[in-house]
Amino acid sequence: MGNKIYYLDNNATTKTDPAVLEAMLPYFGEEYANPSGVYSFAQGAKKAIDDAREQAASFLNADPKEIVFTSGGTESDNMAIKGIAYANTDKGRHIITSKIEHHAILNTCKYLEKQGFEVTYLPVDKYGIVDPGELKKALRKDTVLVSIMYANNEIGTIQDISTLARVTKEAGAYFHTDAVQAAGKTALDVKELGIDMLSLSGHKFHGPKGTGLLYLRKGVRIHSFMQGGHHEFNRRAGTENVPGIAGIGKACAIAAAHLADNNDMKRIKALRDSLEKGILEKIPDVQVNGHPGKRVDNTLNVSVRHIEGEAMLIHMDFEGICASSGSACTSGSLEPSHVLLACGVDHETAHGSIRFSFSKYSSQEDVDKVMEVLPGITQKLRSMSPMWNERKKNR
Amino acid sequence: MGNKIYYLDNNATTKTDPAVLEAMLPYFGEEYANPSGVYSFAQGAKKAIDDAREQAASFLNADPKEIVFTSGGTESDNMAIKGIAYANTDKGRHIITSKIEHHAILNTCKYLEKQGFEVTYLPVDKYGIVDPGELKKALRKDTVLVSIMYANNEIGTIQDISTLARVTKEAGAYFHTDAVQAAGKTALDVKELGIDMLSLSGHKFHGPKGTGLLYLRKGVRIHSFMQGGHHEFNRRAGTENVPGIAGIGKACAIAAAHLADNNDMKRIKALRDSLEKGILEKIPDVQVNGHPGKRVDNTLNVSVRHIEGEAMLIHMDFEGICASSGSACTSGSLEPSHVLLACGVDHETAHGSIRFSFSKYSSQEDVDKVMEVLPGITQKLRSMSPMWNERKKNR
Amino acid sequence: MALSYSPKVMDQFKKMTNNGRIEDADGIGKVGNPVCGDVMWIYIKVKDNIITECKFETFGCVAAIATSSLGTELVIGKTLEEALEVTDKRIIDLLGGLPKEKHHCSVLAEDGIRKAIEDYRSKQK
Amino acid sequence: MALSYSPKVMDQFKKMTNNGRIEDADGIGKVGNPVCGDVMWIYIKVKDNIITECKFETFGCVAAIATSSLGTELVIGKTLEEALEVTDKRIIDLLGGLPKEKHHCSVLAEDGIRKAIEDYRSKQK
Ligand SMILES: Cc1ncc(COP(=O)(O)O)c(C=O)c1O
Ligand SMILES: Cc1ncc(COP(=O)(O)O)c(C=O)c1O
Ligand code: FES
Ligand code: FES
Repeated sequence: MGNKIYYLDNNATTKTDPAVLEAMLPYFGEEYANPSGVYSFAQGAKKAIDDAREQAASFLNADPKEIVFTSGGTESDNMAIKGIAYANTDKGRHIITSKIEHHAILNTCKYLEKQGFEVTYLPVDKYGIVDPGELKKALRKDTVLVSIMYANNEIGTIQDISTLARVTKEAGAYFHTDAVQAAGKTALDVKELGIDMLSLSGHKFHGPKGTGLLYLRKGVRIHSFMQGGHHEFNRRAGTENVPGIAGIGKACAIAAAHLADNNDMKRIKALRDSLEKGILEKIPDVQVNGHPGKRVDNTLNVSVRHIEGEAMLIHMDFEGICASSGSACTSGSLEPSHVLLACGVDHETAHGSIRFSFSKYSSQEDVDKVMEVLPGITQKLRSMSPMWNERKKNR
Repeated sequence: MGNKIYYLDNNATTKTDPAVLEAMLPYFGEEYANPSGVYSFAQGAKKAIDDAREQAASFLNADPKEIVFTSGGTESDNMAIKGIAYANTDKGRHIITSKIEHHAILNTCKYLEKQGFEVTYLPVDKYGIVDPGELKKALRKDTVLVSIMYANNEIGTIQDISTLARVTKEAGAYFHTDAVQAAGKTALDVKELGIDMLSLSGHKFHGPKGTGLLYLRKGVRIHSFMQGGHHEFNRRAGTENVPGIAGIGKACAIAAAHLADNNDMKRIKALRDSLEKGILEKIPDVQVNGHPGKRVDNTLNVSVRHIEGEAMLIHMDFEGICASSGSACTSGSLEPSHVLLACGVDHETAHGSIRFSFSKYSSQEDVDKVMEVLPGITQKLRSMSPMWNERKKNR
Repeated sequence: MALSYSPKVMDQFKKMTNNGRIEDADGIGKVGNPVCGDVMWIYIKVKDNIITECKFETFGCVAAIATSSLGTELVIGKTLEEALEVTDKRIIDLLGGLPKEKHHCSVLAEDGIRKAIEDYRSKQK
Repeated sequence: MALSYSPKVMDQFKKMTNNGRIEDADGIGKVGNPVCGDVMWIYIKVKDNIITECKFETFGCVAAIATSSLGTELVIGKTLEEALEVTDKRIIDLLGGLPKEKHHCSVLAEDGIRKAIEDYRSKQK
């Protein structure tokens, strides 16, 4: 690498906490046993998994037996959605989700549509909020599952999960939430939320990549997603990723402690807020996407009108800044972010959106760097944007 | 821990090679980026995956694009079996496998049976060998897939994969092999084998737990197993486990080099052979399971008649020896190893079987320790075995 | 994940008392089935309605051996009626619990003792 | 995984020549669509059938900007007939390749130049 990095893409992934790595190392080393072994040497690995299960359960206010370790958020989402869908075909084949879900949910639902299930994609308002009234209207007798994400990865908008869950339970369906982007950013209490299932991904809150978990409320039966050995109480086959599980467990424990550290949580929010303020002051014709208040404190999504996101990102990259965009151009597809479109943002504006996402490792320096270079970059790109120049002319 | 360990359970899992861990560490540390990032900081992670794909491809004599990284052998097996089954329903719904497959295959096939597929479970001879003639007879017009494991995890028996694959291809079906227990023990060349798919699991050959891969021959289309983002060329959704992928890549490279080290390969075989010889000499009424010659060089499965496996294992554990058994009692179920039963071993004998499996980290000391304690243990347990005592009386 | 035994089970398995055969037993109880991996033979010597000696032969797992061994310990010195009150539940409790999948092994000990007593009684008639 | 640009694309994007507007252009080519995230306007000045000046305005990605910039470089000093031979394939080759998903951006440059020349010619009639 060499050059200094200003990392503001923590919704894409986070740096593994060194203490998490520390917690994993023994299981790559002396404690390498397969936890299925009958010998005492396997006890260390077994205990690591038990401990991690306790840590994860306590992070979510769940029972340890309600935690299933997986290989990531995507697997947890697939397991939950397909698990309920296939286990309840006698009741019905209708699923409800929202238009702004992550592809791990959306594409799983689209897949199920091809398998004969029916899916309702609830709209959101301009802030990205799902209306519990809309959900109520959409619920049917044959609805088996409602899955609404806790916090959106692109715009940070937080849903009123406990109300959505209550409405769902009243209608007799199961409720799942993809909380991948909420973990470590806001306290999660599955009992208070009144939900049946919740997905987490380790690497989004300073845990290891390739780890995730599904909270599966006691008594909720799901169809098994992967067949094989009797691991994870028969709920997830495959030799346990002992170091990974130890890692995500530790990440849960660290996140719980960090959430209790009011000062640092406030510091992160202040950084985000100061970047938001700076951009709005220094760059004309910018809009902030997502809900102003009901939004995770680490996320800022702005649209810089009349220029395109990838070009901005790459110019920022020349300066060491890491961010991401809602422009389709970053992936080479034609449609920009489905989340921004669902919020009613027009295509051109959506193409000009960029996301900055903070973590406990972010600092004022990161904000300063963006404010140092972004105004110049937008000016430069706008100076060659036909739309910007037309617009100036027409004023 | 504290006490010295004599680890002879390398078919359950292996010690992560320190060089593998070394190769993973940067991606927990400074190179923590999500490879999907558009910024240069993501290049390190991207390159790690590219390099690992090369290493894996070269290990199997495949093309890098033919490698799909997964979370383990179980996922690879599920992806292959379901992937072909669901993608070829227009052709048929018949699958052929063997009676001695791992549960990751068997339970996936049983699952598919419930979904309306038909599965033929080929028998094996007393050595655990699948007869290509039997396969030929079982193949039908509507057979879409044949999956036969390369080497068995319990008895080590190696199948004649290239012949089985040829017979399968002649009948117009796809051929998959679960090579989880072959990797690192014998050279694997997918082109020479003429197969369509092959599963590996990282932790079985000194790579990290929670990693695996599927070789998917160019042109073979499978139904996606997990829906989400466009990772792994649209073949496996989910943020890439960068350190894990770097780890399994390195494990492939190390295994390739180790296979070329004839001396050490011979040393491992000699250790296994000397334990086999020792047991046969020192303990009466013992049988070796698996094929005498067509068997991976690291595996020894013996049945000590009239005593039960778990009791032997625990007595060995008191002495620090780690091994495993084919007795149902180790899992608390009633049926002993389906592999041994398929080989025609009677229930009682199957209950008395134990497996020793070696690796490059095994030494003469391990063999000596077993030979020091096992004869005494078997004597002690037999002295209180009603069947043994009856038998002696009747002689 | 593998089953886990309590320390008391391991202790009992390790120390193991009363294993072996009583050649001139007054009663023998044979239970279990080698197909399922467990066979237990319980031998008793009885004097004045009291079990003076008790031994076992067991083909089976750690739980089967530990429960046989503890079962024999428990009945020695007891009247036949008292001995019949040694239940598998009692044995499991004294062993600090058994994994659920292993409860069937403890039933063997109870059964074996009962059958040995029945055998003795039937010979008395 | 994200798309990767060749070093030449990045160089061209970084140095960027000929961006801006020619207020008294002899021909203007407007291509693309803001809905798809790419709009390119190409301006030319022509003298004696030779392109003496060429500039671009582009709303679009790195590839769109780099191909616009290189496209304008390539046509300056060329006759109109020569300029019409600047294909997207040529531009992509000179840039050391583009990710497949980005080929549509390079087509814009070819189209823009052609349209600018057509615009110039239509005005000459
Ligand atoms: C909201 C949300 N759900 C699910 C996922 C999938 O998680 P992973 O990529 O770790 O499988 C992500 C991140 O990629 C996410 O942001
Ligand atoms: C032959 C075979 N196939 C598949 C597997 C499954 O691999 P994993 O447990 O790593 O998912 C194993 C080992 O458990 C195995 O031995
Ligand atoms: S004897 Fe088989 S489980 Fe106890
Ligand atoms: S302008 Fe959108 S991909 Fe190039």
